[in-house]
Amino acid sequence: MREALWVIPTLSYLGFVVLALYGRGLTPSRAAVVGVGTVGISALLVLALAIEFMTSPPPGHAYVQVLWQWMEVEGFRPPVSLRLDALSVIMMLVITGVGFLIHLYSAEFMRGEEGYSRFFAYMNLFVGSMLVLVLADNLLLLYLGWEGVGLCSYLLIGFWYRDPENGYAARKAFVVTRVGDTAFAIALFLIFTHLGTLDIQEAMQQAGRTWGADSGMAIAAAALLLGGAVGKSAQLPLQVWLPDAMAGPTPVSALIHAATMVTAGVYLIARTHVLFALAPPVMLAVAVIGAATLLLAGFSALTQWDIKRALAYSTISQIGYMFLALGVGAWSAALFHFMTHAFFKALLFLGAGAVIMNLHHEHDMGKMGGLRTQLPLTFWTFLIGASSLSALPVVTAGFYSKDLILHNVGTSESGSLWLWGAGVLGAFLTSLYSFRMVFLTFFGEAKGKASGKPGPLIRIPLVVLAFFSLVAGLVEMPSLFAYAGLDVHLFTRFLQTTLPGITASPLPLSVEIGRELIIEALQLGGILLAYMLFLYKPGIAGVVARTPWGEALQRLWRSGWGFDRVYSVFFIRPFVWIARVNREDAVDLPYVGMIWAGFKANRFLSRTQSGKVRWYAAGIGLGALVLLGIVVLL
Amino acid sequence: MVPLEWYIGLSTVLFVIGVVGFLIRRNILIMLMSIELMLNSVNISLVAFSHYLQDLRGQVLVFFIITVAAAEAAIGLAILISLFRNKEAVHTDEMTEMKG
Amino acid sequence: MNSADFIALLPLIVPALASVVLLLLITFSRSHAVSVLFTLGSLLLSFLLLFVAGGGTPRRVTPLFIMDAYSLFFIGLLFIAGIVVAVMSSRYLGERSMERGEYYVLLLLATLGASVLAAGSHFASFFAGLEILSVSLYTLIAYRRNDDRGNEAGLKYLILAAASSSFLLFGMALVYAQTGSMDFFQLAEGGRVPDLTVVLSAGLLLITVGVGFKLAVVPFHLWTPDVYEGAPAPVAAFIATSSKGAIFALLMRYFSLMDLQRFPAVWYGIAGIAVASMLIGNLLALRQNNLKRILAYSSIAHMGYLLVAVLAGGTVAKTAVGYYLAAYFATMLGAFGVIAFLSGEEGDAENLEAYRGMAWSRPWTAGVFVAMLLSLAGIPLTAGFIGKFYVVAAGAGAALWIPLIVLVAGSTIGLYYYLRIVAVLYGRVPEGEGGAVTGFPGRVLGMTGGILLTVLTFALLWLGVYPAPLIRILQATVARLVP
Amino acid sequence: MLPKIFFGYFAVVMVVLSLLIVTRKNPVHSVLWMLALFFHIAGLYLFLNAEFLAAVQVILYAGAILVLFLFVVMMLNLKEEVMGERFGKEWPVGISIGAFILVLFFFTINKFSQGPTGQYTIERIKAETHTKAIGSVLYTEFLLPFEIASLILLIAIVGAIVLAKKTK
Repeated sequence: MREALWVIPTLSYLGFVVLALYGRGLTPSRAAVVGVGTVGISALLVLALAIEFMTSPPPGHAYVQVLWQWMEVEGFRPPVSLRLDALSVIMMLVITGVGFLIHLYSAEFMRGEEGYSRFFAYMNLFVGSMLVLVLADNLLLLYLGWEGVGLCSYLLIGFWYRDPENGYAARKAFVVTRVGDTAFAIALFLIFTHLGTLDIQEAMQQAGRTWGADSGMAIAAAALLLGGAVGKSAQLPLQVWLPDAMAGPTPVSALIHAATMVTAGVYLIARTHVLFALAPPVMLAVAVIGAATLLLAGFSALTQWDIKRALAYSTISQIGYMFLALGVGAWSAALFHFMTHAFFKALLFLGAGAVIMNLHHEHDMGKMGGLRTQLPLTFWTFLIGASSLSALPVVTAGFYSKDLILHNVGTSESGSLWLWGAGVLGAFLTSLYSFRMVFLTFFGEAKGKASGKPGPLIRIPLVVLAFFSLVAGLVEMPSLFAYAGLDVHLFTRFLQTTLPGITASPLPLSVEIGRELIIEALQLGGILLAYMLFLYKPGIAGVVARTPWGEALQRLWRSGWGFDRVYSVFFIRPFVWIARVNREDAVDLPYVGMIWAGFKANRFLSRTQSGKVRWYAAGIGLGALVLLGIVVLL
Repeated sequence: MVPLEWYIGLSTVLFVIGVVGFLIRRNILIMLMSIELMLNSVNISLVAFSHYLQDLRGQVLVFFIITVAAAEAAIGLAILISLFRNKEAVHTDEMTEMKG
Repeated sequence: MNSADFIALLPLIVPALASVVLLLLITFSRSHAVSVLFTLGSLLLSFLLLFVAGGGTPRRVTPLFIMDAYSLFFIGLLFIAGIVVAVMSSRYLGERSMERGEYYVLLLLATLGASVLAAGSHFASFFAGLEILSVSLYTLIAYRRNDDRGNEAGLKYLILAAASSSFLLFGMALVYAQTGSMDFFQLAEGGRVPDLTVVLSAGLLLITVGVGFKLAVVPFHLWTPDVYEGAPAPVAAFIATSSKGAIFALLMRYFSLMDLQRFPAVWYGIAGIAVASMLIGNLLALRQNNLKRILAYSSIAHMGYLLVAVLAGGTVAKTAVGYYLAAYFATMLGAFGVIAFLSGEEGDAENLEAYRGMAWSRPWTAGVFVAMLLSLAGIPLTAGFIGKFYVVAAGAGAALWIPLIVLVAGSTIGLYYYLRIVAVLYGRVPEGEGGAVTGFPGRVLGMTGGILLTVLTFALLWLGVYPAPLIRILQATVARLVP
Repeated sequence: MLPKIFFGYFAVVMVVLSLLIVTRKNPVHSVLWMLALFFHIAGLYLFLNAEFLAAVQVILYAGAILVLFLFVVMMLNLKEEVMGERFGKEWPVGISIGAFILVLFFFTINKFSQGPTGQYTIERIKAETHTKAIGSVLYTEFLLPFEIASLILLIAIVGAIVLAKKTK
């Protein structure tokens, strides 16, 4: 069964090839069958593999499938090999499982759009590349998948390419993540030149031996990798692209910009955790970046009116939690939150998509309201998603994962009370903005009329995801529950073979209970405050917002803390200014000059092709002359 | 005995005359003849080398060169006839249908 | 010659015999199908006989031929190219009213000539192989004899090839006079006397003139676009691949025997040729609108890239040359294959504008073409990339920085015109009445075309993604060339 | 001394004849001068003890190839040719290339030294007769290229017929 590992990404690529070549000739339903079917079969295969992996794990809890040696030139021999271990099993389960549900959803959601088969071709390409990314056993192949998902993200954000705005958004995403990718590429060169290998496991061992803990090289390499992760996962300071990326179709936002691709940075750090563990300053940076991002994005999410932008900021914030966990060495906790987040955030996006679709492409939450009765199924599932996002205790999956992160941050040796405090404040913000969305969209008076009801292909994914958003957390219980006899740690145990556990100092029971109570109080308080502000007495929010301070803050938060403006002032405008001043000279000139020279040379050389035999013969004569000249002169 | 260098000199002069004729004449027939001239100059040097090296392989090569010269002449003239039939041209200047 | 020699030579004897038999056959039956099948059969048989002949250790059959793993590899490559060209031609000729049987006789003999070059180890076999190849090509190029361009191309090729082989012969004569030998192995011995380098270098460089003409490297390249344009598309494919590949195999053997490093004048001469070819070949193609001419210019540049490996020398360079040639063969045959199968009675499908928007009307054909172009440009995951990578690795190993910089610059220029073709393929078709007819609406690839191009494309991708088997073969054959 | 005078005569006449060949306006004249040149070359071969090659030169070159040329010259309409310009516009370029090549050749040949000698001394060739000696080399060591040469002639026949045939 394990031998079929290579089939999983191949299937998606196959779907891409078929759709790209013959997509135009296929009817929409056939295109959908190809697009959804390949991912569906992949998902089943992954499930079978995962079950096999859990019941009879391979020796060493990892299985490496070397497909072939790509090339072999003097010491440089990158193999094309896939690695199946606990980490990649979790990643694959989420990618193909959630991916399949979103594909299913898209089959109905995108119906009637121009470029239906093109959409599925890109989506399949994305799934294939994402699978390569998580399965890759060496950094070169990982980089290939990394760039592949970046390309798909670009193509899909700009899917409705007729509107130039979407094109700009796509380009912004591409350029900003490129900054991170460059850091990643430099990291690859660094690792290859200093460690002599690109094989991940080997490089990790080598790093420990050659560089040692806290050495300059390890810090540099880890920092560069972090740069790549920050770009891809939209963390400070490269988070600005993700809200604009919502220009793409909603299933794209759900799959790429919430559930899978944006968490590639988390995966990368988890995969290279040995290297990060060697560089404590970088670890601290990861934690601080995570904490700062989760707070800033939380505030921004609070003030958004576009439902998708609000969700985007929430995504940034939740990935911030994952970074926070990584930063304190709680690798499994980050992965756990990644999994639950994939379920409830995909659910929220898909729910938002259903709302938007039935309201004639209305994104503004100010113009929604009262949809609770019109779209009951969407409402209930969205409510479940929002509850899970706000980590409603015990019954939602989000509770378990967020609780694990906060617990680890509070107890880890590299954690601190400050970080813990940031996380707790973030939890308060999370429930506040989550239920703001719920109340604005589904409660209050109806401002628009929903047209029709979502079909079965939309409803099934919503229900399934809602189910997982509730129960997926049960595999890992908080340590407090152990006192109640519920000592369930399936998730961390499973990952233990790949990711080491956290070194933590246990807290007294009273402190633990106290902290737990604070968290729960703040979370429930957030929901209550949302109820007060946005449903019970909407006037209060308005009054607060109209004070000069409130207005300024609101403007700051809504614009994502003005990062775009800052970048515009500090990077883009100077750049444009330099470009304008420099329009005719300096750096550009050699390039323009080269092109000009190329064309001139072409025009001149074309004249040598006069078609005249005598002239051609003169070329031979001249050549002989020059060659003999070399002999005589040397 | 005549020094071998003299033969090389003669052969070189004939070869260069052939090259010059090839480079300046417009008539394809004469260009073909210039090629024959170049080949013959090579033959002279090969026979002379063969003689002075007391080795017959140079002369065998001459034998092949003559064969090839005959074959090239035959095909060249056949193409020329075909071309003449289509275009009434024996000048290279008229063969510039293709260029650029 | 004994029976073992005879068996070793069988792969060369079979095509020679087959050409004569085919000539007799067409006096009885002028059926096109019979000629094609006979040609394919004999080439296939010869190919299979390589495995019989390859059983033993390197064997010299008279001083003229050496049948070792190196020559067997290249002969195999040439036979495959011959088969592909024959398949292409069968469709191409089938649609035109002209003599067909003779074409295959000439094709068989041209392939034989190329194979003789690959196995040659003596000036006599060098010259004989070269000429049997050239003389067949004269006729094949001018085969469309009612077409002015065909005649013109044939005559241009003949006149210039004959002149350049005079230079070659003069060079051989000088080397012979200096060393008293024509055998490559004895030459390598005789050439070790230090005082002889001046005249020997002159001789070697005059040989390079003749070889350079066949390889179409600057400044002996001027004929290339005209001949490619005037020749039938399958013949152009043959010139671009077999003719050049065979010469290259011989060149590599000859220069590694002579040890190029000992002749600085020759080394610098070839370096100059390589650099000039890489630059000028690519520059010439920049604004060209005739596909056959673009491919001609591109082939000039590719020969320049290959010469960099020759300059480097050594085991890696030999592997590089073998790999590059295999990749280049598959790519060029595929590109010309597309042109050949899209060509009709009215002329070859060489006008770039006629391809506009073909990706929308016939995605598969356009896809094949794009794959070929990407491989020519050396984009990763195609065979062309690995080939170029190997050449660069060989060059870097020998610290040839200037040629390598030019190689990179040339590849960058190359990217422009290859991608320009891709852009045309994916371009918007002009609409309305006034729009030109594009995408060859009436033409179909047919079974043969479809299968052939599919196989070539897969070979290309296979070599690009999974090059290890071929590299292993090369390390067991080409790289073991002595010394 | 006598051989040198003999060689001097041949050399001068051959150079003059070749100059005539490449400069005559009427191709028929060029062909005829070439005929004279080939006879002189044959004479030089005799002088170098290569009787068989001398005979081949006369029979094949003079007898076959030149007749073919003459035949084609006669077949084509040459009135226009006699009237037209005989050299291309760029003739000085061609002559300078030639001149430079000649100079470089002489520089090169200056460094010439003869290679090791083989086993066919003049006495041995005389004893065996040239025809027999060359035959024994041709049919042993060079048997395979000899066969190939025959194939080249076959190609020439096929090619010439295919190309020069009138279209039906």
